[in-house]
Amino acid sequence: MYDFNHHRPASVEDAAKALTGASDGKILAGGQTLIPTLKQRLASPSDIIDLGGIAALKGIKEEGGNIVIGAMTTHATVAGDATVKAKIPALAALADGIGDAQVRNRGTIGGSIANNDPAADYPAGLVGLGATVHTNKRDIPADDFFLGMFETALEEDEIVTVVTFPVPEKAAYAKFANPASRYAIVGVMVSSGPAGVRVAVTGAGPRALPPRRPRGGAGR
Amino acid sequence: MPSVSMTVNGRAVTGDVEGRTLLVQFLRENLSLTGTHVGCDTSQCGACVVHVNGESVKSCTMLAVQADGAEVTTIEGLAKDGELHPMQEAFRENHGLQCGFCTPGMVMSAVDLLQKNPNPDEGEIREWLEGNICRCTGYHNIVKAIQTAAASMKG
Amino acid sequence: MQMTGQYRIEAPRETVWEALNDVEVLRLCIPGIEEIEKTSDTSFTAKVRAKVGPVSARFAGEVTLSDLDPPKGYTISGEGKGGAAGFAKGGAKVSLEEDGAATLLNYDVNAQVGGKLAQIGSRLIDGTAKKMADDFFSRFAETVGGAPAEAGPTPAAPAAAPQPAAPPAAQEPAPEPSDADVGAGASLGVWVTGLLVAVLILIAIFAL
Amino acid sequence: MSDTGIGASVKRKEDFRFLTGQGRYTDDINRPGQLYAYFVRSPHAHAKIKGINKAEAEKSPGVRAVFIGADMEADNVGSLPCGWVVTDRHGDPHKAPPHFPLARDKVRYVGDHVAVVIAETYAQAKEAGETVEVDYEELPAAATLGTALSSSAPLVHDEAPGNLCYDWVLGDEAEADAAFAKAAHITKVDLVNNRLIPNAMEPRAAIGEYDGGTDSYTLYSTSQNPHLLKLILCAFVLGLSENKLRVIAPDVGGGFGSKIFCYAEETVCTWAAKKVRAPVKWTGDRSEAFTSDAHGRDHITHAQLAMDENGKFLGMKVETTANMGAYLSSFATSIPTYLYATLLAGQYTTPVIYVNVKSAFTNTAPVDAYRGAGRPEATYVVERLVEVAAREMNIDPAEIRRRNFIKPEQFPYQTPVALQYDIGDYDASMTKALEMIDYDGFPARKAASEAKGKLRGIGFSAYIEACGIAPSAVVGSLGAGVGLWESAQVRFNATGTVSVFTGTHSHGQGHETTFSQLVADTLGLPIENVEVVHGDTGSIPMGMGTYGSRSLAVGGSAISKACDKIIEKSKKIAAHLMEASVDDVEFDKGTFRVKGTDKEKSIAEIAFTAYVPHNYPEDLEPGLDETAFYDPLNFTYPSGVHIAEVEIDPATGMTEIVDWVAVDDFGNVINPMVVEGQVHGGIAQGVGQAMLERAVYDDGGQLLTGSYMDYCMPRADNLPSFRVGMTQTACTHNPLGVKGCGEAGAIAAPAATINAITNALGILSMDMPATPEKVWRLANQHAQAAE
Repeated sequence: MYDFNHHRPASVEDAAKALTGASDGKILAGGQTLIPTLKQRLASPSDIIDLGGIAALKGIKEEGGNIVIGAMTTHATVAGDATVKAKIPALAALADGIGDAQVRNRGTIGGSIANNDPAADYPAGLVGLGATVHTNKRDIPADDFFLGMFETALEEDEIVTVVTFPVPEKAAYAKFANPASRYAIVGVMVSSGPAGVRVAVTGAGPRALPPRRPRGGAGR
Repeated sequence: MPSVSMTVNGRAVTGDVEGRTLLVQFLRENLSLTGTHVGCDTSQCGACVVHVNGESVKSCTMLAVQADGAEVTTIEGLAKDGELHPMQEAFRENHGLQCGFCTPGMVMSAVDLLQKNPNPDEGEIREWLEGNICRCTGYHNIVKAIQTAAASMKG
Repeated sequence: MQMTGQYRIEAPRETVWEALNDVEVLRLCIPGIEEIEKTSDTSFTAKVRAKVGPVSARFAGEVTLSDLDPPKGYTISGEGKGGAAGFAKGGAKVSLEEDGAATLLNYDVNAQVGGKLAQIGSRLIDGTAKKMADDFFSRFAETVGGAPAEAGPTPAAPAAAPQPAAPPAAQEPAPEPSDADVGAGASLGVWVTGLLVAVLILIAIFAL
Repeated sequence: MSDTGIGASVKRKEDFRFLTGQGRYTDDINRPGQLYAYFVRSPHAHAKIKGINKAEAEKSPGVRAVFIGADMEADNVGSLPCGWVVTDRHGDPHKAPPHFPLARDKVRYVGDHVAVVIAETYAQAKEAGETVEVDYEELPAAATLGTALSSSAPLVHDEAPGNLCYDWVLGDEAEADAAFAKAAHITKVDLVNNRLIPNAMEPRAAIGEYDGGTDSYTLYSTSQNPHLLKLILCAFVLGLSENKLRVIAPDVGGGFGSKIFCYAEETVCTWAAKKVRAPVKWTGDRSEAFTSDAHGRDHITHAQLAMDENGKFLGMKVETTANMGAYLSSFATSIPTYLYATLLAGQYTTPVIYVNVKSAFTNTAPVDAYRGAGRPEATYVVERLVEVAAREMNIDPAEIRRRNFIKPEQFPYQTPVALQYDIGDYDASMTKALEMIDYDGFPARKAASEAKGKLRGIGFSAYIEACGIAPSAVVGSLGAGVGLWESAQVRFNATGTVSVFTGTHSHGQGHETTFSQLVADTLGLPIENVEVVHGDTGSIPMGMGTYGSRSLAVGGSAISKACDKIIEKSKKIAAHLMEASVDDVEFDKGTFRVKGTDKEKSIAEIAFTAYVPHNYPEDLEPGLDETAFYDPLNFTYPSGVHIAEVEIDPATGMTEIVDWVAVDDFGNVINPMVVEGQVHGGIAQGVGQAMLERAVYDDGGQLLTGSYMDYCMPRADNLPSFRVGMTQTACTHNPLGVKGCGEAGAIAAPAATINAITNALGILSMDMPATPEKVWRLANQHAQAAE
């Protein structure tokens, strides 16, 4: 790993400031992708802005019929959360299938979606459930958030704060994991809820997307 | 150079580290706690699993600065007063280890499993161990050991 | 890996040909370009910063033009060293066809990655190479043709991956059928199979 | 049987330190003033080195030295040798191009060593390493085994025309042709034995140290055989006096063959320690392990079996191409020849066998022994052939095996491929395995699976192994450059405890326990009083190390012999102390008695007087410390039958191993718990090969499966619990009656797995690994064909 300046801001505002101030800053959320990349010396950011000290970014609540999940909430927390399990069990199941137990104890929803790995689970979860990504600047519907392979609508100094999920009538997530990496070879989230029937697929392309011809005539 | 303070195996420790210093490096190099091992560089093998604030994590995929202020338990901190933890004892009893290299991470991971699920069935144990690779045992006796520990920890 | 594609550029072939040889145009179009310098009529050196998700590697290398057949096309090839990341090299055969007042640009890209990137990132190489090629040619088409380019994908393999919703684009990175059994995205077959099965499972769940 | 004696499942003595984080692996060791080495490696599979500019690296912070091949050449450092000469079909030795620790003119695989940077911290060394500029002229690569021997393939070494290392035969082709001419049926199979990466969980590491005061070196290394490493380094590579190098292999985190060999890194660390006058430490990371540990397997084989109308085997012909990689690793040449072709008789009376093996150089990592080393490849050929033959002939797979088994009364049995099996009872293992799996109940289980929409299959593997790698005379006649005996020293301390020094090395096998059991049981001591010491050439007698399931059969026999010497010497002391004739002294369970009297002395008392010999006569030598060397008469031949039962979901191609029965004959067993553990681990590696693992290089020689992201290691949820049973025929030629058990599972499992999967799918063949995608395709192809 190349060395870097480490920042541990206490608020999102400070984090954004640190990010703007850095010549080549990088946000550290759970670090389960970023740290291995740094270890392999495949990136050399000047500054690491660690969101681990911002308590406001953690936690899950139900609000206005939505499930609201802080960006720094770990996969294990989502997987084990009673509210998520009751309201969107498919989302809990999705979180429970990411990586392995230790990765789930560190990896976060915000980190996962900001990274937007083409084989990650959460992007399909967000698109398939019609979620909204909230940042320090604006609200972005999931459909507009994931742009391409590792590309999101996030601007340079934009930080994901919260993700809100409308509660569907029913939903399910199924994935075929790569036997080695356990990333999704393909993962599909299907939901039926306030936004109609939604289908999203991860792994089978550069980003999570609805399939070209959703079966049974379902569409957005 | 950032300074970090944490409690490791019940002992308060402080050290100067670089931002890039991994938790596992801090444990092995600064604290000479060499029971935690490094077996891969892509966060999959689990030889480096320790507990941070009670939860199992891969200490090779966490910066030392991220553990600032945390309670860390390593394999060295599991046995109390020379008495093996029931999980360690169960591994010994069931021949759940051979070369011993993956063992510290395996044991720490297994302890976390029983914290979360005190009564796991074989399938749940095997699934939980997805983040720990053992090349020696074929996992058969590791699974048995965890079942034994679960039984003995229930009391 | 290999990939092909086609772009329709709203400009006459001569204009397109000149642009293909214009360092300034290339500077505008090569994704992540930091430096480019012409070293002869058919060669230049370049520094490119390739960013793929968390990976950010600088490649320095040389680009040469060969098989020049003005204004019908050329072969552009290059190799870049990326330090710890390894190396990348490849080439593209570019041919220009007149299509009324416009030009059809066909490309046939052959790319190879070596060292660390190949060793640990093989699941992402094809998609990345495809993306970078698309980025380049779509920017090029836009720069030269003025308007967003019109894509006419001619997939090397049946397009299995979902098509993107919005232009500009050639086809999405359809992963090449490859010899690797285990890499995510290693095999087209796995994707298609896996996708179908996952969809079937979900339909079954919903039918309950 | 006592609860710690021979035959008891004694809990392991080594476990306490491993379970409490007190194991001491090479990377846990730090030497005062140590520096760190980072290797600059080739990113190209094949390239000329036109120049290396190390000026910037040398100026980098913390850097003490940067060395390249020319620096080693200037010091007359030699080539890493291959210790086994294979003589080809024309009587010529194999092609042995040089393998320098740091490349000189060319690099020949991705990961090949180009330079070493030595700095005060590892980070400094690595950072400086990135500034070493190597000017490569890239060359086309011979990356795949399938094309390496073609006339158009690029040449890996000028010394090896056509990339051929050797073209070797065993058996008489004309006799084989004659047998085939008489056949009622001939079964043919084409097989690929997939290339594997050993992946011991502890990456290799080394610390080289030089003591200027005594002009001597110490090397800490993750070695399975420290003495052999010392010998090779001194005699062949570094030109040191053997008395000036001490090799210490402390706790080693698994080997599986990959840590037998003498590697560039440990060579460089040892050499460089004197150059920089400081200890030099290198710890490999997993990425380096993937590219530069010796890989395993990698064969392409066409095999044929001739049978009469009753399925009785008449002859076998096998043609194999084996991959050597870019350079010959320490024992590479012997694996696809003497450890492979000689096992092709299997458990059967096939009268004529003809084998042709061509070994090829390719621009890939060296290939050498990996768990089983040649024998899994042989078993895969034999047991796939037999299975396909059974299906083609419509004979039950158990029955066709029984018809051809060597019968107990035929031992010792001389095979047509040079081995003489001493003993076995193959039918007994088959019978027990069939009972355990409830073979009669299989049709009902299959029907039940079908009712759930699943395909169920059963697969057999009746393997034989030649292990306990020895004897010296035999391996010497076959070209080995070393003797393959083993040593042991049993040293009584004055207070009655015992230190046992063994030339074998334990890296997971539990020697500290098993050998203690053996000694405690033989000498009648509490097991706590026995300490086993291994891994330090400074304290143990010269020994050959651990591989080829040799430690107990050869090393344990040496210990047994040393114990016999101890007893013999003790009898003399006892006779003196009890004023009796030596012939009247009897030994039983730790006590010496004078026949017909009540006089007795414990062995501890004897030991005490041996070191406090206040009244010894002149002809009685003090001390109780005996060394023995043991060179066996033959290999040992463990055998067994493994049966796998699988269930396949044809909708997904997912295969679940629903049952696994292993019945092995390891002869006498010292510690059944340890033996079963070895079987479990072996099966897991065999199943890994059959279903998950495969090293893939692209056509340019880039390793695409270079991390755990792409190389699929077996994990707990890929495997079932195993059911292990045993039968026993005691080895006839070692004092313990033991055979080897370490490799059995890895040898048996691939064929059992593939036989079960192809059985479920109703097809004859498929290549490993049986990934869901492949299985899904075959399942659906089959379904379509059946419609």
